[in-house]
Amino acid sequence: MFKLSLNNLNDLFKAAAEGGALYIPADDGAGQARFTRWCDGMEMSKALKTVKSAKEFFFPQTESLVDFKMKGKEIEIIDPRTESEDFVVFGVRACDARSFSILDKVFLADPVDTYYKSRREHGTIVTMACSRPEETCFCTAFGVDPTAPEGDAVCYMTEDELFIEAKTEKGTAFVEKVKAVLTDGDAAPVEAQKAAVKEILPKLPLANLSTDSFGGDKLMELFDSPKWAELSASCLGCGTCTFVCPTCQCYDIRDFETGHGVKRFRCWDSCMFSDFTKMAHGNPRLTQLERFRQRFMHKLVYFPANNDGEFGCVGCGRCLSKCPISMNIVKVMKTLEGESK
Amino acid sequence: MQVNEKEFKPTIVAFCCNWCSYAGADLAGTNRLNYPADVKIIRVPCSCRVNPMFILRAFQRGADGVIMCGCHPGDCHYTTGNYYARRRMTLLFSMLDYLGIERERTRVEWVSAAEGAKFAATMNEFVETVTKLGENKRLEDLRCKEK
Amino acid sequence: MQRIGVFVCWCGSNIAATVDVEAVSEALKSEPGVVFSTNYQYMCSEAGQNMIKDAIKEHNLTGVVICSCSPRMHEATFRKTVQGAGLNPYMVEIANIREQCSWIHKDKQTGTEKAIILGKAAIAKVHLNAPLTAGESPVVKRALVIGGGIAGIQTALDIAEAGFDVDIVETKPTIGGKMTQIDKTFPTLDCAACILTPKMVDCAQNEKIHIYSYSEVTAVKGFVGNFTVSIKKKARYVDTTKCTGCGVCTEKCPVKNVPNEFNLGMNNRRAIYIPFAQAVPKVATIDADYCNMLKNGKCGVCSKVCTAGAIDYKQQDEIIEERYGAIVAATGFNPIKLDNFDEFAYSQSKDVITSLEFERLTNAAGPTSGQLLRPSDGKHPHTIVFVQCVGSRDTSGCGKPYCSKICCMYTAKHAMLTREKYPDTDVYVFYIDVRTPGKNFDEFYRRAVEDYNVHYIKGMVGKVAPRADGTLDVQASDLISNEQLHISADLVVLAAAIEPDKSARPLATMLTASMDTNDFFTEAHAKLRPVESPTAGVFLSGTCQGPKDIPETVSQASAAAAKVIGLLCKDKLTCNPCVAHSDEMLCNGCSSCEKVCPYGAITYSDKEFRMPDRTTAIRRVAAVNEAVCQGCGACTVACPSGAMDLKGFSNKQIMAEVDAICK
Amino acid sequence: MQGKMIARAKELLQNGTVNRVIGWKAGDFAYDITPAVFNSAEELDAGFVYNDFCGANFSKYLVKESRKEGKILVFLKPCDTYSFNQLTKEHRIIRDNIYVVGVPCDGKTDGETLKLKGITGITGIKTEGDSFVVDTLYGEKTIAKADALPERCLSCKSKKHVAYDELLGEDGEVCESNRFDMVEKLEAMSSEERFNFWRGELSRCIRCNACRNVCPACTCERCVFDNDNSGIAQKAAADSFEENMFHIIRAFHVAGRCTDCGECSRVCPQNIPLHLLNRKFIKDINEFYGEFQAGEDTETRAPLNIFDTEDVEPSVVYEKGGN
Repeated sequence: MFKLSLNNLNDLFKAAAEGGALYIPADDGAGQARFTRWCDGMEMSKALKTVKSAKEFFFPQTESLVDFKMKGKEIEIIDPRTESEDFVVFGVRACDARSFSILDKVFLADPVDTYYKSRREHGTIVTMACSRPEETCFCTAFGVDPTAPEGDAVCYMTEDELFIEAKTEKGTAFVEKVKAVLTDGDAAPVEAQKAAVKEILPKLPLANLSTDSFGGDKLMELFDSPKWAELSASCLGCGTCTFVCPTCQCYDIRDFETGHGVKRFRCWDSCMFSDFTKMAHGNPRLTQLERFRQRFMHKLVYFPANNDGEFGCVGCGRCLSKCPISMNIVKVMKTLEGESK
Repeated sequence: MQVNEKEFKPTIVAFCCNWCSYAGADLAGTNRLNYPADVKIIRVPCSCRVNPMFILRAFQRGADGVIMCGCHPGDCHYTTGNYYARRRMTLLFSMLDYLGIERERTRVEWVSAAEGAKFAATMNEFVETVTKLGENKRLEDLRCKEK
Repeated sequence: MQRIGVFVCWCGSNIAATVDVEAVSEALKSEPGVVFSTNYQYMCSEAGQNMIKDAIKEHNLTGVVICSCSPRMHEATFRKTVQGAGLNPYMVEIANIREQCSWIHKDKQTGTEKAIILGKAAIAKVHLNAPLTAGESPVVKRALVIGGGIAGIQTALDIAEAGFDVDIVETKPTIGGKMTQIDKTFPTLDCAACILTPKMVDCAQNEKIHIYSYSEVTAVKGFVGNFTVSIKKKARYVDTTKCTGCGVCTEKCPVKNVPNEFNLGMNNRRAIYIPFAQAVPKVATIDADYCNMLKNGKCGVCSKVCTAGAIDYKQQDEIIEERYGAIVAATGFNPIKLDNFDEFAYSQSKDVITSLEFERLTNAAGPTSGQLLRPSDGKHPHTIVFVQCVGSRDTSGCGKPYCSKICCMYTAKHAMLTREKYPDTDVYVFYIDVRTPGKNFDEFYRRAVEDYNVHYIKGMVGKVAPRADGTLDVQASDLISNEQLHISADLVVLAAAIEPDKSARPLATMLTASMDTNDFFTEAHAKLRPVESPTAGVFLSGTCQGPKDIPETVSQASAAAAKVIGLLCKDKLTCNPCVAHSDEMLCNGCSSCEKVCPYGAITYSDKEFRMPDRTTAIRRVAAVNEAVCQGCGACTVACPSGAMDLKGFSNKQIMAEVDAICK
Repeated sequence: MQGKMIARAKELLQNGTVNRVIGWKAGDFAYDITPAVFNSAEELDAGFVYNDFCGANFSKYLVKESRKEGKILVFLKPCDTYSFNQLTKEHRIIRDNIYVVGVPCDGKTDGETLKLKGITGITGIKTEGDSFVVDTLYGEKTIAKADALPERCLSCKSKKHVAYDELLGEDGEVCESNRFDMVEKLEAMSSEERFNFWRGELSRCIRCNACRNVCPACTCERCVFDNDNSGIAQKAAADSFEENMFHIIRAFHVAGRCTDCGECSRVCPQNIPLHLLNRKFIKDINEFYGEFQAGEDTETRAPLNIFDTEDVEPSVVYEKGGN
């Protein structure tokens, strides 16, 4: 375990940004935080969470897949990928850190998504343990420990000091790289902080949220529940929940005609959208009820069914804060609780 | 025109209504009145056919200036079309200005079938204005600019 | 994917001198979809057209791009050409490389580059062209004329003359209109009744003409060639088929104090009346507001004296529906009310009258049997002041901004006739300008000044003040001598501005014909289509379109009739296929398109739909009547969902052109 | 007010005037209130709330709800009634199937606004006079209501109900509002400053479509941006141009129809002040074509569906002051 004074945070960032990109949560000018490429002097946001999760580093909202260039009637096919630079994402919370393992299960399973894989290989994740959880947090329900996040290296922030500990090879390399600004640290303050946060966790309003009623084996009972109707009744069909979600991984592949050719790109899509997975006849899920159900069934039933019981939610609470009509996975879980028993 | 080869040549789209302005442009041709080749005309039945999305589309695809020409107010072939067009374009152009897009990149001009000279003069002036502004950067789509 | 042929025209040297036609046809050959590309000296020549036809057959072309002169010049020609080769005529697009390229650029490289881009835009568009078929709609061979004044009469007579049925709807009990109230007509001074009455009789006797007098149009549905019109026949309590017009009832009726509108209230008539001797139809009408029998059931004199048994107190308003191929608006005018012109003391003194009242005072059938007498005391006036432009050319908001056009001439007529009949009178005319363009008009006015010594004074009357001795103190300024004048007048005649009849505005709404800010009907084109309204099948006759004198009204009436005849001669109308089209699945039913349509071509209805979620829903959706739509495209932009699009100029076609140009 | 509303809703259900009620349903926290349809007195008792967090505008839900069997009771705040009228005017809702009860409003806040004021970890909220007393995981915080209100309520345009079948409580008046202040401030900037301002704002857009999907003026059967056949369909803002395009076209499509209810800015997860686009159109319309408030009634023609022959020329944009 190493440490540095928070006064010297800029030095740490400077060292970390050497020869690559460093992203930290910074204020976005509208009172919220987003991961921003660090430049000298940029301060880290005090916000618990960024609006968008850290998934975009590996699964960006839009990504060029292939270019077709046309000259008259000739077509040339071009792979737009260039050699990626190494990058570090700093300050990822435990919930987002867990989301990467969920995304890995999708994108790194056979057939491997080479675009995603390449980004994963080039990225180092430095996580940050939580010290001030909020009312919308329920990561513990999905087995995430906010005081001990996963990641290549883990940071803990106390009043005036930052502690850092490498967890993987990449993490060790990161710590090596910034070692010049660090001093040896003692685990005691970290443990004290962990204990303090653990005191708070049971007091969170959603601390008792249970996943017992959900899982891969609960398919038909949940699917057929009459309660989906009232749950989905006021859903606007927007993609806010999907786009702020660290685990949603659906995308659409589209062609954009540039006038000189075609750029084929993929972009985030949302199962809440009426034009999602459109086929010749339209969206196979005809009503908002079906689309709404899909999103939650995927996270709570289908995903665990295909991934050894792992749920497709990490309890970050972004959808709770951001849903325009305040409908969210917690309300769904509470309403459906017991439906499968 | 003393245009040097390397000088910036803008792309200008002119939407012209079939009955007045397009005929005015034809008259400019008949009278051999010069205006820069940067101007390309798209024929529409009436100025009220011009949808704001056509104008944005032009900027997206690389236009540096867009001008809409119609019959003079009161002379519309369809009686009222240009009145609606006038409101739409006033509001749209005001909005583009508000978003920080240079206001000189957009223009509306009423050109009658008899005003070949006005058509040519307008185009000369507009091309000059847009040339001074340079390339459209604020409302561009980089994907369309990659050659 | 279309198979497109490109044909580049040299137009002799007109194009070829500044555009390398060979390079253009070569460059366009490699555009996607182009399977054939060539150039030729004159594409519009027979040889050129044959070249196109042959290529269509040989290469199975589905679309054709011609790089040539303006489409305004030869689009129709080339449409016919491709049609001759079995292609839909709307699969042709023209790239204008002459007027908009070769003629305005001197440098060959510049011209060639631009011509290629214009060609690419046309190719991009033709890729998205779809075959269009012009629809046809049948024509009902009957015309409706709304308004039975001289304009309506002349239009009806001309249409009937051509052999078509025509109906006249007139709100008054008789046709004839304002002209019946006029005494003599300028500049020839022939008697209005003498020239009008025969035409009224012709109308009544012509078997092709049907007159709905004392009737109003209450609803208009349909479109050019096929209007359905509801006409309300107001109850006149007299069976017109029985009434002989003998007039006994109008003499025996005990209610004698009804202001006679024919004489502008300057004398009275009975509660049952025939407006004037030459009325057509010459039948009596009971004025329900005054008739004792209708008001309280006590009287019945007319019924007793009517030997024909024509009186029917139980008669009701009746609404009939009739179908027409064409409608002519001939709703005419009225002098404006003078409420806003207190300074002329019109409401305070009986001796301040309007010009139309003056007409009645000098008319042999008028309240004074043609004697010019002061309304207040019945004495002969010795000093008469005419005031022109009362409410005309008035930008203050009290009157009308336009020139009423006829006042200068009729005032000259009144002044001249007064001086001729009563040489002992002094006649003054106050004017802003005297406007006498027209055949023999200025000569007429000069006669009034020079031969009849009418005192024309350039200036405005500021005030007319009634004096205790019964004379009127006319205070005015003479702008030429720059003097303030006081004239002691016995009679003041106001040339009140004219305005469209009040019935025109609601009628315009029913017809979806547009009006200007003064409530005059607007014409389809101010110069080139002056007797057509922008709404197809609706025509304009007389002063409902703008102030006019009688000769002008009659010429316009005949012109409108000619247009109607031209329409009714056709069995079917071919519609412009480049019209708006609504995608019902996208339509929100919001009515935006309907509001901006200048032709009333869009209607809404509730229809049952199978929705994407497999439910059935009733939705309000727009439909375009292709026979009425003229293809302006206003609706396409008003529609936020993109449900409205224009055939031949679709959103995607125009955007494809934009894309090609901006590449 | 909440009690009165529940009582009245029960009466109207009981006497058969309506067969269901659209209202606000309590959530897990004080602020996460969800629009919901209540079918019975029991359901009302169980979850119906009306408090300072009931910001959602229900008028758009009526597009679907008014097409269902029976009559629905809807509670509308003053600004919601403008949207309601606008939808009635555009035939998007079936007025006869709706029973409108107007309810007063002193401004509505939401959890996100409180968080922006630095209050996090909210576990409960009490109203005490003009203040909120917020219980948080990290202690009690007090904030004046006026400070906790979002911009749309601070510049409230009207407390008057322009459509209702009955009113609960007193009706208010159209307010003197300073809602165009920010638009004016932007107008006074240089073109480049404005460009930078908007680029900064719109670059945060994630194209979640929340603004569009919540907007009572955006009720298209299918939006042009979702319609692959429209030629301008987009899914994600793949280029900064598409961010601009989406918001310009959306604002243009609602120009003259937007009632300035402010829902777009309320729901934007990225806090983009989208209402400033709509307000620009409103302000321009007022200045160019005379004062116009969309939704004030159900008859007046929308400013873009009408014209005056003496309208200003588009060159007014170049002639006006500022840069």
